[in-house]
Amino acid sequence: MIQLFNVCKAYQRDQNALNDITLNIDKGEFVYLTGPSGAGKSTLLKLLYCAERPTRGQILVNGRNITRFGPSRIPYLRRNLGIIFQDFKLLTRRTVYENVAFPLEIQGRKRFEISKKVYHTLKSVGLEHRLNHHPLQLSGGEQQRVAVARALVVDPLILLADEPTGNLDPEVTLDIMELFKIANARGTTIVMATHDRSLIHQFPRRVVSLEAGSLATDDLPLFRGQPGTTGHF
Amino acid sequence: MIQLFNVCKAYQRDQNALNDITLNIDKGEFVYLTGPSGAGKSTLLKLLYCAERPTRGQILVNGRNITRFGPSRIPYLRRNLGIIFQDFKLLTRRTVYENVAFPLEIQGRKRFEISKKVYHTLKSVGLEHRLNHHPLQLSGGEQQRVAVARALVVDPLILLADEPTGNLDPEVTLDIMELFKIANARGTTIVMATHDRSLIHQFPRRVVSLEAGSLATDDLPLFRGQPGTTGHF
Amino acid sequence: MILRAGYFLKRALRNMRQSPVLSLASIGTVAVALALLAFFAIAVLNVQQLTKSWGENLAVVAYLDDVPDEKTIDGWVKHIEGYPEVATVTFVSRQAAFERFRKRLGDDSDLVEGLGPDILPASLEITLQEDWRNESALATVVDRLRKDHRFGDLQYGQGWLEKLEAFLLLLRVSGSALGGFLVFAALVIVANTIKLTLYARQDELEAMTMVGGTSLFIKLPYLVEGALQGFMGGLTALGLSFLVFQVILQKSLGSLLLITGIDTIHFLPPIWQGMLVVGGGLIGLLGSLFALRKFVRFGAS
Amino acid sequence: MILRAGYFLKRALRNMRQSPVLSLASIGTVAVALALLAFFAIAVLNVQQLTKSWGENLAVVAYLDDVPDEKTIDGWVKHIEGYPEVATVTFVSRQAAFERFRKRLGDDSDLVEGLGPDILPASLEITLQEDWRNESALATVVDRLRKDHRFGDLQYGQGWLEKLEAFLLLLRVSGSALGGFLVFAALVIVANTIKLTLYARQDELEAMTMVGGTSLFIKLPYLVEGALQGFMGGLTALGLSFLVFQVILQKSLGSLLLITGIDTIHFLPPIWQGMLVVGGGLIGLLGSLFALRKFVRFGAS
Ligand SMILES: Nc1ncnc2c1ncn2[C@@H]1O[C@H](COP(=O)(O)OP(=O)(O)OP(=O)(O)O)[C@@H](O)[C@H]1O
Ligand SMILES: Nc1ncnc2c1ncn2[C@@H]1O[C@H](COP(=O)(O)OP(=O)(O)OP(=O)(O)O)[C@@H](O)[C@H]1O
Ligand SMILES: [Mg+2]
Ligand SMILES: [Mg+2]
Repeated sequence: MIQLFNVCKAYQRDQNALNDITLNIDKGEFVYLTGPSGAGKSTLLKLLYCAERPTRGQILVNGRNITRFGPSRIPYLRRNLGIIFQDFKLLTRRTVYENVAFPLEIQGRKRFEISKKVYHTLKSVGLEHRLNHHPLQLSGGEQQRVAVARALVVDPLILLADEPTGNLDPEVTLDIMELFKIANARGTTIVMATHDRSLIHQFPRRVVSLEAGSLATDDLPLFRGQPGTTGHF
Repeated sequence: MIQLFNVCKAYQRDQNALNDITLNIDKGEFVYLTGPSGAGKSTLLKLLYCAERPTRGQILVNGRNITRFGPSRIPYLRRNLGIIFQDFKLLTRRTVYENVAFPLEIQGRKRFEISKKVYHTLKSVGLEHRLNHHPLQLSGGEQQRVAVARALVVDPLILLADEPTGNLDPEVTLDIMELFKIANARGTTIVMATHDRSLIHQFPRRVVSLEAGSLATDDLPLFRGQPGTTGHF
Repeated sequence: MILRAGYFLKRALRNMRQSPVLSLASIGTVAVALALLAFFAIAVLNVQQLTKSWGENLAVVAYLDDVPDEKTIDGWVKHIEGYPEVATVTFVSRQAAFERFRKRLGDDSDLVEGLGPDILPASLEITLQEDWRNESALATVVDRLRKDHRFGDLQYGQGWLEKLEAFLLLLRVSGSALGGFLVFAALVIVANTIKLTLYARQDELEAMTMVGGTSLFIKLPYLVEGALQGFMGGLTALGLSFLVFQVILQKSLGSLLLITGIDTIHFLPPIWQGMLVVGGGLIGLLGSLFALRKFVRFGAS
Repeated sequence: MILRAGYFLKRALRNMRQSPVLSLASIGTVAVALALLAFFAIAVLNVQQLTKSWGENLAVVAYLDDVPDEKTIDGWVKHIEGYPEVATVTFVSRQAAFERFRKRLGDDSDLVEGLGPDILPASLEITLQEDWRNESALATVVDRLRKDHRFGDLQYGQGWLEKLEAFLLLLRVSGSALGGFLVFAALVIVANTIKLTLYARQDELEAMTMVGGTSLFIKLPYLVEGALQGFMGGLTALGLSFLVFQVILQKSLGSLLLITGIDTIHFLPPIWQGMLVVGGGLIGLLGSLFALRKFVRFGAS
């Protein structure tokens, strides 16, 4: 589903934010992306949704080489993705309802279908009573949950989640993880960047860890504690 | 140092975000503020730095009743506070250095004094190599550390930190907590909103927890596990 | 896409309601810029009217050495009126010419006292049709008359006509230069204003590109919004200029205008009014289109 | 605070460098608005010049029934030149008057052929000083001359003067109305533009209030920035209008102007040039000041 071949990304000349990453994620996998602050997790995700271009290397998503996608093809790629941004990127002048409905409107879904799906998804993240609020009227955790709902509402092929639980208390975090597991069971491939080690302990899955832009470990849950190599496949 | 008397805050008519809070925090205390997402933690902090006004009740900070502070006195209150915002509120068009230097410039400090302090503080959060970057060129965790540095650089009387470690990996989180402890030892009163239970376990301090806008528990670390009453003092 | 026109219109209207400051700022700017244009147009229009009435005085005078009988004169008049360039032909008798001369002398009229009307010749005064009021048509008419031999003594204000033509050309050239600059200024200002409103919303535009919006889907509501704002600006400009026209030009300056010899001044004709409003919409649309190029980006730079 | 003027200036300059789009947009808008003002001022100035030269023709003519010797005439001239309202007094002999009359008749001049120069009287032509060129001053002078008995036959263009006065008043009133509206439009547009630039930066302004900036400390760089942008806009407008003046008005229209009788047209005098630039700065400053009221808030609503 997602393949990276010798991918490098340098924002500035001599500083590689990502360093020769080769990685393969199969359809239906659930992968944690960890590593210290500034290791390159968000950069890796940005490459996958074409917000940044790799300096070197090739990236295949769903069998397509997205490395040279232009502005006309990027939107159609992103429609197959559910993305939770580290800084949420909500539309501040629209209500919670409109924010979550937006990706469905883009796809041209019918009005009643949209309202049903949006309500259902907002309820699953516990925000059905905040429908008509604007994002800036919500608490940090509530905003994050709106971002989660917006990513999940489209039943994405791939879910890219950048620290989706950083602003959530442990109980709500568990609820969100349940949602991810349900989506995963339905076939959605999930890549989730997180710092939360207790979460990884509670829901053990494959863990890819970065360190200063390089792949450090790539552990399947069965072999936890035993460092694997980059090429686990 | 901080006293709240029967404070209520309602953003909308019939929904109290804070409900009859009475609380006393002494000089030099270190208080965790916890509670589920949307419980009112950020609201409570906002009242303390006058970004919101209480609907009812009185608030005293450093002996002054700030409930009716106007636009001419608020800046001088804020200069005595170090504030870490949940959404950082960095100046995106200024460099990391300028962001951290800004509160010192406001106070009219000398140029060489500013540069020394800023460099020292950025080094303590591990960002001395990012001096000339702009916030949007930083990772989420790096931005958060800039926000921490900006709050600490003024040696504040009170530190109000709203989930200051939400985007940080466990190692960096410990470094930041060390900085807080040092500031606390120097006399800074600290109120820190957090979801991170393992942090509270590692650095046990007084824990005030909110639930749906009301004070739920107020535990001193010595009596942990034994629910206290609102008036622990 | 056609079925969803309502969606984009609704979004545009909601956008405007949600940030009234931005909307009012750009509507106001368009209105002020277009009101300036309207005032300018009113001025040009009325000056043109004035110069047109000057042009009516443009004539050829054929002096008659001998005055034939009325029938002959009538024949000549008919003949000359048959020329394609000619509008009217008027016979001026010796008596009438002398009267006019005395009036022209004004306060000096006592100078011709005692002189008889026969010192001035009779004449035929020939005016040209509007389309033919220029130097070359005049020359044609004069040539033809001269060939006729009956009219030897022809007088026509060459120098004066040249001056009038130059003046009209000057008015037209400088008028369209200033007018063009005004249109350009309005366009720059409106495009700038809309660019700035989009600048204020660039986070929103970025967020929309990030969840899969196509360029067109994202841009359309802003294009509609720009066009609407331009349209409203145009309407406001029309109202404003009409108000100023009514209150200041017609009422307060009315008596002054009468004294200077301009009897009525006109407001913009309906077609121009329509163009002002439609033009406002167009400017708004183009302004948004231009500004959006810069702000809708899809990351991957 | 005084010692830190450099700080605010530096910040303002850095702000402008960091968001060139915003800066160029507002500088451009100010420039275009002020260039319009400048063109308008040039037009008004030159029309005023023209009407002034018309006004110079304003004169009283005292006809002399008998022509005395030169010494007496010199005495009279000196005497009348002593009147406070009078600018010049010129003696026109019979011969000169006749010559002029013949010229005035133009193509009709053959009509006076054979008549001697003695049909016209000699006269004293009296022009008024600039400040006194109005109906009442004229009446005063005429009255005084009339009491003198030596000058019975006085001629002065009452009706014409009235018309000229009305026309000048019309020009002045409509000119200052349009000019006032232009200044107002420039102010609205510039204030709007600056408001929009601040709108685009409201996150920044909020962040600054949150870490203890006083209202003044936060606003000053933006005020300086607004003033600088206005100033630069004013300079650009000056350059632009000078260019247009040189290339279009002087070169291309030069020959046309000569034909219509306007010999030279003038650019803005230095003081007005200064006012344009300083005015630009002031507009920018006021615009920022006005806009900042809305955007610098300290939370606690
Ligand atoms: N636009 C940019 N320009 C320059 N450098 C950048 C840019 N974005 C990121 N970086 C740098 O690239 C490195 C990796 O950033 P990235 O955001 O991928 O880290 P991360 O692993 O997501 O960290 P965090 O856990 O703190 O979010 C960081 O050192 C950061 O400073
Ligand atoms: N500006 C606002 N207008 C209306 N409601 C608001 C506003 N700000 C916050 N609220 C509501 O008040 C409640 C408390 O919000 P607050 O931000 O204090 O929560 P919190 O405890 O900080 O939560 P989190 O852990 O998610 O940050 C929430 O339900 C939120 O929706
Ligand atoms: Mg990140
Ligand atoms: Mg919060």
